[in-house]
Amino acid sequence: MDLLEYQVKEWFGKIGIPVLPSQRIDHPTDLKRLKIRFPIVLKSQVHGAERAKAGGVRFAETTIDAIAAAQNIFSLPIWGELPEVVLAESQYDANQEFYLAVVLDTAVCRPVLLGCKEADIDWESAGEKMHHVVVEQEFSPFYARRLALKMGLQGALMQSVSGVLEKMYHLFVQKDLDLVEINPLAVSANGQVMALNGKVRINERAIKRHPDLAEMAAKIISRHTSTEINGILGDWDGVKMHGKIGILGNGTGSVMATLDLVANAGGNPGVCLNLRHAFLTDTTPTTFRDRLETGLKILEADKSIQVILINFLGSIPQTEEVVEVIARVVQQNNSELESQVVRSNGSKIRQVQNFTPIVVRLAGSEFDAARKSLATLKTHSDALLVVENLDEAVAAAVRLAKPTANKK
Amino acid sequence: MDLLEYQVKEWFGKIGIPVLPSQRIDHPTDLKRLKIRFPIVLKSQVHGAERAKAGGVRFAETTIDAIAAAQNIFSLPIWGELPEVVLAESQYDANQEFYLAVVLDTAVCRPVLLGCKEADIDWESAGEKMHHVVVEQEFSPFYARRLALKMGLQGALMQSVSGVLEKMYHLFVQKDLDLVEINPLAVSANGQVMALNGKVRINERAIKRHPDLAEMAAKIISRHTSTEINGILGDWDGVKMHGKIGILGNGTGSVMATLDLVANAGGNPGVCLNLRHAFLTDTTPTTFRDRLETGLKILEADKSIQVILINFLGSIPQTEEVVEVIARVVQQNNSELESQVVRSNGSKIRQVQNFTPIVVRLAGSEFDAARKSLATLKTHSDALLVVENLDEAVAAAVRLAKPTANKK
Amino acid sequence: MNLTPESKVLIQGFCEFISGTHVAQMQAYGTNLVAGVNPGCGGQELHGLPVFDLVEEVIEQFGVIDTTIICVDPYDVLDAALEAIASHISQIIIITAGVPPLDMVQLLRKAEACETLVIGPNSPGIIVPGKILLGTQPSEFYTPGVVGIVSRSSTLTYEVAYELTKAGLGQSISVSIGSDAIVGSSFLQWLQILDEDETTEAIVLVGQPGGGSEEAAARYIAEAIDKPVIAYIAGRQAPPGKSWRQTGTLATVIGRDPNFGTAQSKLAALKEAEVPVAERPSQIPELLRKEIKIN
Amino acid sequence: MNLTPESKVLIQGFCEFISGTHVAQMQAYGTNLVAGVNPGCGGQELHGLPVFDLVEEVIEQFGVIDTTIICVDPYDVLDAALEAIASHISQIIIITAGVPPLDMVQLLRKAEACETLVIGPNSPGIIVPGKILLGTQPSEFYTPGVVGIVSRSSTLTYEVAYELTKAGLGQSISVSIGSDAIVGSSFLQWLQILDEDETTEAIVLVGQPGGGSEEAAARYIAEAIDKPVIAYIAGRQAPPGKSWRQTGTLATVIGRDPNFGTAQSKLAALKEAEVPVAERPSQIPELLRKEIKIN
Repeated sequence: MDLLEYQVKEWFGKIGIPVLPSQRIDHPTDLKRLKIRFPIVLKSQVHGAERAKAGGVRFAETTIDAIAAAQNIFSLPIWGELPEVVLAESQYDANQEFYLAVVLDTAVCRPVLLGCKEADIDWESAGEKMHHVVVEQEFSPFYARRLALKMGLQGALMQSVSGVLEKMYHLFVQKDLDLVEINPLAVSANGQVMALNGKVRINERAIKRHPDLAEMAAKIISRHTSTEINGILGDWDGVKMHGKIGILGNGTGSVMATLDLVANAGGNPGVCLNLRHAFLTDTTPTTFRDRLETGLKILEADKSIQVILINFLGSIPQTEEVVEVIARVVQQNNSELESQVVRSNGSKIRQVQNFTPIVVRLAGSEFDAARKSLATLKTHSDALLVVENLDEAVAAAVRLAKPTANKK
Repeated sequence: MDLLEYQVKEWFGKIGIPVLPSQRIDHPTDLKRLKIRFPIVLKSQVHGAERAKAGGVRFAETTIDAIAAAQNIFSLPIWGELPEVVLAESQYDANQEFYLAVVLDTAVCRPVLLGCKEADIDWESAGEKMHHVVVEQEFSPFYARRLALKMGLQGALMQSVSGVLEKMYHLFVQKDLDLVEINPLAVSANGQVMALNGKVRINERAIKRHPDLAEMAAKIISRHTSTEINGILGDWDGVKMHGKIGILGNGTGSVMATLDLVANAGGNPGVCLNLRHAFLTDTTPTTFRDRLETGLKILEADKSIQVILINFLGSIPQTEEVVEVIARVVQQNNSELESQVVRSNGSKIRQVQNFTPIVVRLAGSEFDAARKSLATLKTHSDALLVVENLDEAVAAAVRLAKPTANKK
Repeated sequence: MNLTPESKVLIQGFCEFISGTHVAQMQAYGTNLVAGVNPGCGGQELHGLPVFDLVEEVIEQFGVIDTTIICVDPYDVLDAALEAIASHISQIIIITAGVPPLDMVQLLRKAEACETLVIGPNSPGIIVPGKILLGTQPSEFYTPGVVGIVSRSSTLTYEVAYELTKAGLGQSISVSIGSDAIVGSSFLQWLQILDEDETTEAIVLVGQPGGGSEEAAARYIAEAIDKPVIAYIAGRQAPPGKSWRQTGTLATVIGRDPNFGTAQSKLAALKEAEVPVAERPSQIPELLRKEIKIN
Repeated sequence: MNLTPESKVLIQGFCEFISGTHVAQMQAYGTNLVAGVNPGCGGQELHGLPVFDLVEEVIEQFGVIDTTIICVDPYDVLDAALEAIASHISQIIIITAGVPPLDMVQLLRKAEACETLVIGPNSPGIIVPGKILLGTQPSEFYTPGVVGIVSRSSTLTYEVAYELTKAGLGQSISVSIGSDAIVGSSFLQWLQILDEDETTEAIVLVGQPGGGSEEAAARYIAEAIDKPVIAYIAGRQAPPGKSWRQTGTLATVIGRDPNFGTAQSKLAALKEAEVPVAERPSQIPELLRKEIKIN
C-alpha cells in the first residue's frame, strides 16, 4: 500500500524528519484560510508517477492564482485518478539534492539503506552512483553514518543526513514498510536539510496489525473499484491477465504452474487467484471457504472470463464446506440455465447465459469423497467437469473456452 | 521521576491498557461539565502514598456532592503537597484484584515482570505470593505468558493478563522506565480486566531524550522548591543529611568515603553532592565548572551548613577554571567579611557572617599548580584551607564546624 | 538436520494451515509428535495430543524437543519461534503463511546468532517417504525412492512428487523451503544436504518468480553438486510484477540484473549452469530418466 | 582480557570525561593508542591522534583493534559500543557516566551473545602500573607491585591506590568496574582474573551501597579465592535511599534480604566470608600487611 505525499509528510513531521510548512487542501476555497506564506506550490495528491509532467504541480503567488490552480488540479485525472486532496506547500531554495531510501531487500533478507548524491536518478544507470549499506544486525545509528560516508559526505552534513536516515529507519520498522524514500532531500546553502518529497510503501501483510493503517486501507477499499485497489494496495493475491480462463488455486507455485499449462495448451489465462492466504482487501479474518466464495464471485463478475479452472491438490482446509460452495454455485447456474430460452445464435447465447463453466481438478485421498459427491450433481454437460489429472483439466478448460471453434 | 495517576492513565490508555472513563479536574467547577456518569470517585493527584487514608479519595453521586468533595480535596495537603489536579473517575465492580509490575532489576541487569493474585500486598511477606520472570533476551510475549501462568491463571484470563503485561513492557522500554506498576488490576465477574490505579517511575538519566518527559520535568522544577524536587524527581546526585558539613566530590564512592570519614571523626555531614555528572535539575548540558558553581550555591544557601569540604583527587575536567571558581567564592567571602563588624559574642557573629569556610582537598599532579595558586590567596584564616591529605582535610572541616567548642 | 523418526516433535498453534487430518497423518507416518502448545488451552487434548500453554512446560515433561512445527496465526509466528529458540529447540518449521517480512528479518537475525535452523514460513515442511513427516505434505503422493525434491512452493511440491510417483520414481527427501520472499533455510543448504544424503541419487529443484534463490542455486549446482539436477520453474507465462514480490528497480542498484526476480532470469541462470529444465510437471520423470538409470 | 602493551587501542568520542591530559598520560605510559573515532570529525587530528568517522575505517587502516575506550555522550554510548562489536572489538571500556540503564541492558544482551568484555560505564578503566593504562586513572598514584585493586568507584579507586603507594605497597592491576547500577564486567570476573594473575599476591575490593555485587563477591571469595582479600565499603554512614539506586522493596519479593543494597548488608556478607574490612582508606595498608608479608 502506497501512501500519498501529504500522508508521508505527516509521518515525516511526527518522527522528526524536516519537512516544509504545508497545508492539506480538500477544496479550492480552503486556500482562503491558508496558514503558510506565499509563494506556494500546489501538488496533486495521486498515486501515479510523473504528476509534474501531467500538470499536477503548479506554483502560485497569490490567493486568486492559487484557487485557480487548485481548481485545475482537482479536475485533472492523472493515470485515471482524480485527487481528493491537493497539498499546498512553501517553496525551498535547494543548493544540492540527494536521494535517500530504506528498502527491504528480500534477496539478502535484510533492510538496506540507499543513498545517492543526485536526486531523480535514472535507474538504468544508477548502479555506480547509488550507495548502499545492508542492516545486518539490529539497527544502530552507525549504519546510517556508514551510508552517509559512502555517499561522500563529511562533517555536519554527514551528521544531519545520517540523522535523517536514522529516523527513516525507525519509521520503516515502526510501520512495517517495504520502502521509505526521500526524493529529493534538499540541502540549503547553509547546510540545512529538507525532505521535499517522499514515498512510503507499507507491507500489505502487516496492515492489519496497525489500526491506523487498517483504517487507511479500509477507506481505499470502500472508495475504489477492485482494479484500482490492486494498483494502490498491491496485488499479491494473484495475477491479473486478460484472457478467458480464470484460475483458482491453493499456493502461488501451483497457480503459476496451472497458468503456464493453460498458456502452453493454447489457452488465455485471465485473473488467477491464490486462495492460500487472506486477500489484501479482507478487513476481517477469513477462512478458506470465504476466500473460495470471494474468488468465484470475482471471476463470475469478470465479463472476459469464460471458464473457471479450479486446481486443488493434497488437502485444503474445510474440504466438505468447500465442495458445498462449488456445488451450490454449479446448481444455481444450472437452474438459471434451464429457465433460459436457448437461441440458435451461439454468440447471443453467451450473452444471456450468465453462468461460467467450471473445471475442477481434485487430486489426493482427501478429495475422494468430494469427487464422488460432485460427480452426482445433475448439471448441464459443460457446467461442471471434475477430473483428477492436471493436464486433462487444463485441456478441458482450454476446450471449453473456445465454444465457437468447437461448434464449427 | 514519578508521574501522577492521571498522567499514568493517559499513557495506559494510549498504549491500550484498559482504564476507566475519567476526566481531569483542574478546578471544582469543571465538574459541572463532567462527561462521565455518576457515581464517580474523586482522587487527589499527589505523589505521596496513602492518600485514601489521608482523605484524598472521595465518592460522589451528584454534581453538588462532587463539587464539595473536590473543594475539600483541593485544599487538603498530603505529605505537604497540595494537588493541582483531581481525577474524576467511574467506579468499577471488581471480582478479583491482581498486582502487576515491570521493574528494572539492577542485580540481574534485566527487566523483571512481577505479578501477584492479590493487590495491595504487604511487602514484608510478599515473598511467597509474588511471582517473577526475568526478561533475559529481547522481550517477546511468551515472557508475559510465563508470568501469568506462574500466577496460576488459565485460559482467557491468562491471555488477557499477559496482554496487559505485554503493553506494560512496551511502555517500560518506550519511555525508559525504572518501574511501571498496576495496583490493582481489577477483574470483573465476566473476566474483563481494568487498571484501577497505576504507578510509573521514569529513569532520571533518560528524561532528556524524551521531549515530552523533559517538558514534564521542567514544569516540576519550575513549580517546586529543591527539596520537593528531590522528592518528586529522585535525588541521585547526592545525599541529603542534616549536619553542618557540606561535601562536594567527584564520584559517588569518593563522596561516600568522605561522608564516612567526617562522621567517624565526630562531624555531622550535611548535603553531599557528586559533581561527576549532570544534576537532574539541569535542563541543558552542563560542564564540571557549572556543577561546581551550582553545588557551592546550594551549600551556601543552606542555613545548616557551616563548613564546605571539597574533595578532588586525580583529575577533573577544566582544572584551571574550577580553581578560579573556588578563588572567586573565597575572595567574595573575604571582602564581605572584612566589611563586617566583629562582635564579641561568638554566636552572634555566626548569624551575621554570611560566608562559609571552605576546606579544599586536592591531590594529584594535575592539582600542583592549583594548590599553589589557591595558597597565595589573601583570606581570613578560616575562609580557605588547602590540604593534600584526606584525613587531614576531614579533621580540619570537623574542627571548623565546631567553633564554639574550640573557643572554650 | 535431524530427520530420524525418534526425534521428538512439537506443534505450536493450530491455525487454518494445519488440520486434524495433517496431525493424524503425521502420527500414522510414525512421526514422534509429543505435544501441542496453544496458549490459553493448557490441559486440553487436541487431535490426540496433550496441549500446553508454554513450550518450557513441554520440555519439563518430555525432555529435549528436536523440532517444532509452528502453525500459529501469522502475527504470532515471531513470538512462537523466539519461545522455541529460548527453549533451545534447534529446528523450526513454519507452516503459517502471511508472516510480515520484518518479523522474519528479526527472527532470522536471532536464529543465525543461535544457530537455529528455520524452515519456512509458508512451507508445508519436510517428508522422508516411509520414514518421517514433518509438516502438512500429503503423504499419499509420496513413495520411498532415490529422488530428492527441493522446492519454494507448497502445493506444487506435491504436484511434482505425484508425477514422480505415478511414473514409478520414488523420493528420498522432499522439502519446501517456503514460498515467501524471506524464508529461513535456502536452496543452497538443501542442495548440499541432498548432495550428501546417501539415498538421494538425483535432485529436482522447483522454483517460481521472485528473489534470486534459483539463480544462486544454479551457480551452486554448477560449482558444487555432483548428482544430476532437474529443474522446473513455474510462472514463465505470468506477467512480471510486484505481485510476485520482486524488489524491482531498487534491486538493480545494488549490482543486480534488471531482470532480477523474473522466471526468465531464473531460466537463463539454469541454462548457463546446464541444468535441464522441464516444461511442465509431467515432463520431469522423462528428464530424470535421461539423467539417471532407475528401474 | 588482553592487557599487553602491544594491544591496539582506540578511543571513541572525546566528551567531558576524557581530556587531552588523559590521552597524553596514556601515551606517555606506552599504551598503543592508534586512533580516535569522532563522527563528523574524520580527517582531523586530536591530542596527536588521527581521527576517523567510523570504527571500520580505523580497522581498515590499522588492522584488528583489541580494546576501545568509549567516551561519547551518554545517549550515544549504546551506538558506539554496538559499532565496536560489529567491528569485532572484543574489549570495551566505557568511561562515560550517565548512560540510561535500559541502553545498558540492550548492550549487555548483545555483548553476552558476542562474548564481548564490557567494562563500565562510569568507569575510569584499567591500569597495570608500569605497563599499560586503559582509561582515565591518574597514573601518578600508582606504582608497580603485588596488590590488585577491584572497585566499583572511580575517584575512590585512586584514593585507595594513593594510600597503598604512600605506604610503599605497589599494585599489580587496578580496575574499576564502574559505579553505575548496571555495568558490564562483574566483581566475580575480576576476582577470578586477579586470583589467576601471577603478579598479584593480595586483592583489595572497594565497594559502595546499591545492588548486590559486594555480597556476591563475598560469597565468591569464601568459595573460590585463595589469595588474601581486604575490603573497604564506602557509605556506611549514608542514609539508605533510592538515591543510591537500590531496587528497594521490589527487590525483596524476588528472594532478597530487605536490607538489599545497603552498606550494612555488604558488611555483613563480608564478615560472614571472613574478609577483613578497613574502616577508612588509610587503614587498608595496615590490614594488608597483616595478611601478606611484603617489604
